[in-house]
Amino acid sequence: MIALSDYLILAAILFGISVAGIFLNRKNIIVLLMSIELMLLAVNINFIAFSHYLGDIAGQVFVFFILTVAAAEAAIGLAILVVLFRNKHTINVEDLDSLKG
Amino acid sequence: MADNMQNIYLTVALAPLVGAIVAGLFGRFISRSVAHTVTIAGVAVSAALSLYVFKHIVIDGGEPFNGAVYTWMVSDGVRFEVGFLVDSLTAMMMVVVTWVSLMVHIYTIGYMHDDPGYKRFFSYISLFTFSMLMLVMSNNFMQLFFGWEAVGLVSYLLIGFWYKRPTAIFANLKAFLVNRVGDFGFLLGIAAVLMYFNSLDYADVFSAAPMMADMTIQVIPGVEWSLMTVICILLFIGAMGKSAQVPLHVWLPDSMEGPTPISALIHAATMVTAGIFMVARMSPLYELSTTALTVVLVVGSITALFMGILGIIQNDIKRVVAYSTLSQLGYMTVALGASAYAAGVFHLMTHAFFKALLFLAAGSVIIGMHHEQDIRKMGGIKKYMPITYWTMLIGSLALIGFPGFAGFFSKDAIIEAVHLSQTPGAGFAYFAVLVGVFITAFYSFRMFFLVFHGEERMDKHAREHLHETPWVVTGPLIALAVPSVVVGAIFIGPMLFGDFFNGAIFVSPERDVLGKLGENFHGWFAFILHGLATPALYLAMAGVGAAWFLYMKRPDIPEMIKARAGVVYTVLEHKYGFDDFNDKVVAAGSRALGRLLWQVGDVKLIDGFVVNGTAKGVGWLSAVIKHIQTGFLYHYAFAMFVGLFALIALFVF
Amino acid sequence: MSSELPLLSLVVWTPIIGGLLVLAIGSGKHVLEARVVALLVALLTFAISIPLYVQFDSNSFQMQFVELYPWIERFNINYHLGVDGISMPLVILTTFTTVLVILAGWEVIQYKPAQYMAAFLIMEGLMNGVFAALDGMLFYVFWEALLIPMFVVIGIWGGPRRVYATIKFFLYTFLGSVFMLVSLIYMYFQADSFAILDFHALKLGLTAQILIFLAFLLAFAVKVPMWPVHTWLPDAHVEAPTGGSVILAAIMLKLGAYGFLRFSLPITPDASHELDWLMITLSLIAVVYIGFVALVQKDMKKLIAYSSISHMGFVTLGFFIAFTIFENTGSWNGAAMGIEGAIVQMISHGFISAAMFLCIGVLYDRIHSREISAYGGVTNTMPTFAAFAVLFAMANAGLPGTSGFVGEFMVILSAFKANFWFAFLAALTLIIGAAYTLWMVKRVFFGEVANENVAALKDINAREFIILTVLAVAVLFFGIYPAPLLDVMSVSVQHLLEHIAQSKL
Amino acid sequence: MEFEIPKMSAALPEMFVLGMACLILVIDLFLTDKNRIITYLLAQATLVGAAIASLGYQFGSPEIAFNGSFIRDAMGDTLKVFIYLSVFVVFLYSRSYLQARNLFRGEFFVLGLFGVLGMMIMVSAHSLLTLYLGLELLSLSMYALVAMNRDSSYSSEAAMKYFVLGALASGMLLYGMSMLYGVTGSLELSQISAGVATAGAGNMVLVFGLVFTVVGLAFKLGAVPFHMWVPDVYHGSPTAVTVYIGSAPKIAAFAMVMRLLVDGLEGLQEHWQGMLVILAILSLALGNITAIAQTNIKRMLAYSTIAHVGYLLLGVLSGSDSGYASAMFYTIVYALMSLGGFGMIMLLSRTGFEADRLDDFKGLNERSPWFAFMMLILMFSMAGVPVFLGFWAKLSVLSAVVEAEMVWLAAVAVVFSIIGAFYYLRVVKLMYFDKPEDNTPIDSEFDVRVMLSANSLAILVLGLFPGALMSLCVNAFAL
Amino acid sequence: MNFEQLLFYLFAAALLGSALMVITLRNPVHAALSLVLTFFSGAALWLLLEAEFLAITLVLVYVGAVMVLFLFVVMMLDINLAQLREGFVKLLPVGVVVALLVIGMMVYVVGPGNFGLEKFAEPVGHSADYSNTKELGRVLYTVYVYPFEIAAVILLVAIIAAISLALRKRPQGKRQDPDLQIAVRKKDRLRIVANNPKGQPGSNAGDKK
Repeated sequence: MIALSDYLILAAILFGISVAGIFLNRKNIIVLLMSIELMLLAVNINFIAFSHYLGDIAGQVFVFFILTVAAAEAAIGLAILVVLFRNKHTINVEDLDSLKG
Repeated sequence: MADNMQNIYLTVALAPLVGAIVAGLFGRFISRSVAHTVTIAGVAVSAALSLYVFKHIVIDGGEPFNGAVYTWMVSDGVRFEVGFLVDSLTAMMMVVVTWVSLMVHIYTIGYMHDDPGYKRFFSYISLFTFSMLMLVMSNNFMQLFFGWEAVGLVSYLLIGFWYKRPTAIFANLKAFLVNRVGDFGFLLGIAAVLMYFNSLDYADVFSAAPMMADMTIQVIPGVEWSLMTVICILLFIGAMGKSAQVPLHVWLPDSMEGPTPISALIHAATMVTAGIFMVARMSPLYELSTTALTVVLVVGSITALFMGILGIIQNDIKRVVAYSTLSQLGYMTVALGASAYAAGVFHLMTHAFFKALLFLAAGSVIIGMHHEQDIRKMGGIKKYMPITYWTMLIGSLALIGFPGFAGFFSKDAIIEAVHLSQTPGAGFAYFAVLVGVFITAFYSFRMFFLVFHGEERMDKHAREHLHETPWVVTGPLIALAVPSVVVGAIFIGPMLFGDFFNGAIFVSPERDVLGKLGENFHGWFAFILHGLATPALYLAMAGVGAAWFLYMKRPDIPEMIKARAGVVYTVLEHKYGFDDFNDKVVAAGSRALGRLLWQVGDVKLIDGFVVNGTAKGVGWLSAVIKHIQTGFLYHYAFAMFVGLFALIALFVF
Repeated sequence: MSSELPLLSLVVWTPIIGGLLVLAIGSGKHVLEARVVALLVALLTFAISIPLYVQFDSNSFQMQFVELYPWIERFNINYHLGVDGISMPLVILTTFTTVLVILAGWEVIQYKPAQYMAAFLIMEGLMNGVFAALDGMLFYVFWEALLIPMFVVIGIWGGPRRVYATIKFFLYTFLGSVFMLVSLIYMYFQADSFAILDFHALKLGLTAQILIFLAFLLAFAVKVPMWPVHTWLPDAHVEAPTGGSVILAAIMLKLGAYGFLRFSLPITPDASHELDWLMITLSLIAVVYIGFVALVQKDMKKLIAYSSISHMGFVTLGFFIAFTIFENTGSWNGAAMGIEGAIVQMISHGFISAAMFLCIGVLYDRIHSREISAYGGVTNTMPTFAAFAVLFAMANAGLPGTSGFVGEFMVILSAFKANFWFAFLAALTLIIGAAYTLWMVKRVFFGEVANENVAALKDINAREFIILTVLAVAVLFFGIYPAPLLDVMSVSVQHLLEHIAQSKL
Repeated sequence: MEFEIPKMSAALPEMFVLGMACLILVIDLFLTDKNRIITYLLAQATLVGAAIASLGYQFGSPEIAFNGSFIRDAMGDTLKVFIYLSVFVVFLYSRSYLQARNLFRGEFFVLGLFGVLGMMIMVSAHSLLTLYLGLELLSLSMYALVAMNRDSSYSSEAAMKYFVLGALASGMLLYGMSMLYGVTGSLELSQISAGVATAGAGNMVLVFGLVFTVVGLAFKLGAVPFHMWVPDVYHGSPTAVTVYIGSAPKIAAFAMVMRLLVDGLEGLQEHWQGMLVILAILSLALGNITAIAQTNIKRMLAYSTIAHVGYLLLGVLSGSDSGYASAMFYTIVYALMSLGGFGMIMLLSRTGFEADRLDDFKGLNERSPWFAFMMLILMFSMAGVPVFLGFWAKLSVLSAVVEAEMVWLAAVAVVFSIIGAFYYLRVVKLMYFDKPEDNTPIDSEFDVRVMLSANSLAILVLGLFPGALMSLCVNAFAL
Repeated sequence: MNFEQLLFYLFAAALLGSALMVITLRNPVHAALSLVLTFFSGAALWLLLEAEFLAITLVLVYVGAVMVLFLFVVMMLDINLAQLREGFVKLLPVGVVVALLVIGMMVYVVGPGNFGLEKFAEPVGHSADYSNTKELGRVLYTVYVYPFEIAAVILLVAIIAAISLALRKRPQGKRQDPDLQIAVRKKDRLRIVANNPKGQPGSNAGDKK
């Protein structure tokens, strides 16, 4: 028997990994974007698990929209990345420091 | 009749004010002669009416007047009024003030003839006359204080009349501030009166005073002081300032920086006697406190003796007279302390005439010498200025108490009264006034001989221009010389032993020294004869003789003494160190304290540390916090996680 | 008695609208027109304020000339104006002083004169608003809005360190008043109204009272200013143009003192009682400490600024000795004299400080220095001016016969009832005040002509003469006959005392 | 099938804006740069039309449509109108600014309108799902707008930061939503509210979800410590975009806070109140203090925004209708002031000159007394000095806090407002007391001048008569 | 351990392992491929939860589209891989601590205490003829029609944004312009040159001297 908590713990660990990814990665923005995708995956697992255990379809609907939005986000994120790269010729996170203070 | 009299009193007070305003505010539109005419006219009106009042009150025995002119304000149920109390004491003071003032006005025409501030000067002295009249005619403490300060103001203006002279403007500031110290006590005294009597009216206060005699207050917690003692001493502090009693005497010698008529009017005849007048006026209060009387007595005797001693070493003709004034004020104060108020006031009156005479005569000498005041550069002036010589001699004899002259009666009465007084400190006071007689005679005639007799020490140029002064100067001298001779004999009977001050001065029976003295009084001539048997006369003669011997016969001896008595001489030279103390400790100390409070308290602590410190602190904090915004994405993300953790930690667990 | 016209609204809004008009006129080249209009507006406002005195019923402690219209209904805030015997003289003082300030800046201000005049007119309206407001929030609005024109005036027309001074001024006073805002809001929820008179009737516990009192204290103490929150004043005064200094000293400082009377005492009588030792201590420190500080100033304006602080110490002393009097004597007898004396001192200080600053302004306009050492022997070249200056200096030193005496006299008399030492320390000002004032007079006016600048001085012109004469007359009039002033306030003060004698606990 | 035809009319404004945005998108394709002005005019017309649609619709009690996804109530309508107004002003200010920088493109207006749509959806959201989608619609539009100036490395850096952090915040918000869903079993706010009541306020998971939700909200508002994007994005964006970000989205964010915390989670008030207290104090402190050290006025205003958010939160956290009304009032007032402030920067800027340094304001009173005065009004209003509108906003939130018996919090808030006053004053100081660095005449377009003057004067006039606007906000919560 | 549990732990392990690889691998291409694996594992888990449609969508949309986009960008941008992972080891401990902290907190809340089997029993599985897709589809176009429209707008915005940001008109680039192609006229293209060897002037309109 798989408990709901198992899924939630799994999602939690995944969330933690994505947090570590965001924090650890100081060089590559793309990995940052990927970490965010991981975070969304964790959320999605939550929703689907809840949906399953509650017997309510709404959670799955939410996941459906999250996937849609995530795709759109990815598109815009990458577009910005491209623009950034054209301007600064780098996607190194540490080089994104001209705005500060 | 009362209405009519009130108008007269108002006229007496206001006539000089009108003169002052005309000469002062409209001075630029009128000529010199108009200025002096107007002011003299004003004072003359006052003088004439004063005589009428004197006649009305004293001679005709009219009812004393006590009424308000207008209500100054009403606060908290207390009426503050401007009004007059005219009784025999006031009437006498009015006559003295207005007549001396009138003389000085006339004299000024000559003395200030060449001065650019001619009109201003007339304005000031008329204003002074007004203020002084307001002071003496007052029927309440507030107005008394009003006049008190007003005469101080005019004194300030007149001492600094020659405002270009550094010494003059130093002296006037000093005079004002020292007087303010006195006023400080005086004001507290008034406050105490108001607190306990809930009125500032003399009549109310005096009638309620006996009921307050046993009341005590705690000025310092746990220590009970008699209320009357506190009030009287506080008021006397005011008198010490105005009447130049030790240690608030320091301003008077310096005030000689003012023009000589002022020295005569303000710093000899009238203003400085305000303190004496005030204590006499407050006799119903002082009589309730033996302690206060002792203080008065001791302070007066110290002043009388030690200020006289300083007169010996002065070389400035006016300063000699000034120290003699100090000393004589001491005599008056001693009289007050001995409860012989009438004697004090009597001496006040005689002193007003002869001291004004002395000052004006000294002024005459100064005019003749073209504003040279050092007696070491004079000598043998007698033949050049005979009128001045004779009037000065009359003044000096009156001063030293030569029998028959005005000063003799008043001074002897004081000495006798002190002799009889049982007030603690009277023994010391008696010693002081007796020694004072010798000293007075010594320095007076030292000056007299050095100025008028002996070899002519002035330079050739001065000698060529030396001649008698014009009539406007000598006239007042003669006019003042007459009362300096006769006034004592005339008034000693009624003033000291009669009912002249009936009701105006209160003396409790057990302290009534004059009453005791009066038992042996048999007219003025008998008083002279009695005087011949007292040590005072012989001390005075000894003083004259010593002066003659040391300065005419053997001028080398004073030099020798000067060389030998180094320490004593130095002490005298420094006037016992009062000035040094004031300059170096009080004034410099205040400035140092001010600088400390300013630079350390305000600038460093409050402004530097708290205010700007906070501003700087915030600025610094801002600059530091600014660096939290590193620009690095992962720091931003980190901040979010930290926030998340913190919220979870705080609210979930 | 009330007039048909909304007099209070008129004294508030006439100058504000007039100021805007001046601003509009003066934006082009019509500088003279702007000046004339400014003067006319100021005179008109003064004229409008006269009926306030004439029609005032001094036998009533009620608010008079009341206007009441709803303003912000959500918070029950009303446009509520009215004056009693305490505030009415201050309104007239304001309208009077503004006329002088406009005149004083007539030809002296060459840089953007229309803006200058407009700022002062607007300030006048706002100050009248503060004195007339009977709604707490309306009061606060006027109170705070005042900061803006003053900030601008000091900052634009001020001296070399004007920026420091004006920002210090603004932040200091802002700091003070925001806490007042919080307590006003707090009381609003207790009383369900912002009406000051409702606040007066509000029952409050002791802790609440003390906190409210402290909040108000900060606001008012900064404005008065009391030691130790006074350090903005010397800076502001020194840097402000003459008119700014005059308004600051003559009126702005009174706002704080007025606040104590209108808010602190009646709203929190028990806290006032509880903390009167603090107030008295601070007041006495102001009198003595600041007096010594004034003694060593080298800058004339700073000296007078410190002297203002010292004199305002008398005002706060007069307010807060009432409770000690009651404790010592068992009756409130004498307390009214303290409060009345303090109010008289406020008015009188308005005239005297205005006059002193105008005198310094006269010198500054000619030599452009405020250093005492830059002068000496001014009497030689400016005798008429020197006469005025000495008169005002004497008034500043509290000489009887001038208005400066009356208030100090009354406060000292009253303080004596409370405690001998209060009176003793307060009376020290007789000596210290005379010392710093006259020492300055000596160094500036007396002596030989100090330098060729002084030698080249011209005596005052007709405009300056008129200004100084008007002030001199005022100073002397109230010194010789203060009764008219006391008559209008005595009933109101008595009522105030009766009110604070009732504990709210 | 229990399907019912949704009541479309309630969502008429949204449909109108969507339709117009699409239409403009198409029309813009056929326009050359010369007559691009048509896009601008159409966009403005859309906003006006939406306002008419919003104002013209009469309804009694709140209407819920689209199976619980959508709500139309007084608060929503009021906020929407102010969103239209703000964006209208933004477009007006931006036109010449964009033209001068060769950025006058259709996308700006189209994305702007889509952003408006996103805000409208947020304002009218009645389920977690619509709320999230509205938020994302707004966010995506803004990411794109920030990066709009493709040749600026500042812009793209700002966009990147905004994007990454925004996505992160979305992730957190979603995680929170998933928890709320897990406990209450619904996405609809009213059912969540009921679910919270059933589960009880002590439910640990609910609070856990609440924390994540609050973090998401705090990010959107820019509350410390989730504020880090604000200064960089404000600074890096073209000023036209900054003014967009700085005004209307704050209104939407406020609506989102209201929907989530009040409509959905009012049962957890005891918990979120504490969280908001912390966020508010931190925002007040950091915003005000850090603003002092800024030399760039856009950055300074960004920090000032953070501080203002602190005040806004004070209103919300007081947890009463009057508190919400105060917060709403504050938000609207802030949006107006922010529009004016950034508008002034655009007014002073010209080709090749951004006027975004504080020093660029030096001596403005010499150059243009009128606009210096306008800026003075704005600055004093932001500082909260009477009689300007900003004061009443502060008064409202402070009174809400005092009413909630947190006087100490009000005291803390006013202390920071003193620090805040300092940097606003500094702007006034620069304008009035310093000499100008350059004396180039201000050559902005007529409409911008008029609008800016109107904007500032509104702050003055509404400050004199704030009653109407206040009661508007109160009425929004009256039902 | 039954089969379902086996599958769960298997895929869970794959999910976490590949997720770890995403954040640790040096090469972004490898990381992207690891992410693909993560999504696959996730999809498998979703199947266990009877969310078939979403599982398929995840694979199709994410693996098929989004990850390809990622890879495309990674390849397109000329990134210097060598310097991209510097300093990673140094930061690792901090990262691990942060991650463990997050995980610890979350696990405490979402662990068996709140969401164990006692609280949430495993629901009975749906019958075989249950169509998750149909169920979703039914609500998507009815109950959730409003969000659905919004999602459409979001995608539109994404398109606009992506185009307006990434599309760049190069002035020197060569491209077709259909408008111009259609609008072309004969005389633009064709010039009739009169062959006049005598060289009579004026007969040649397009002649440039």
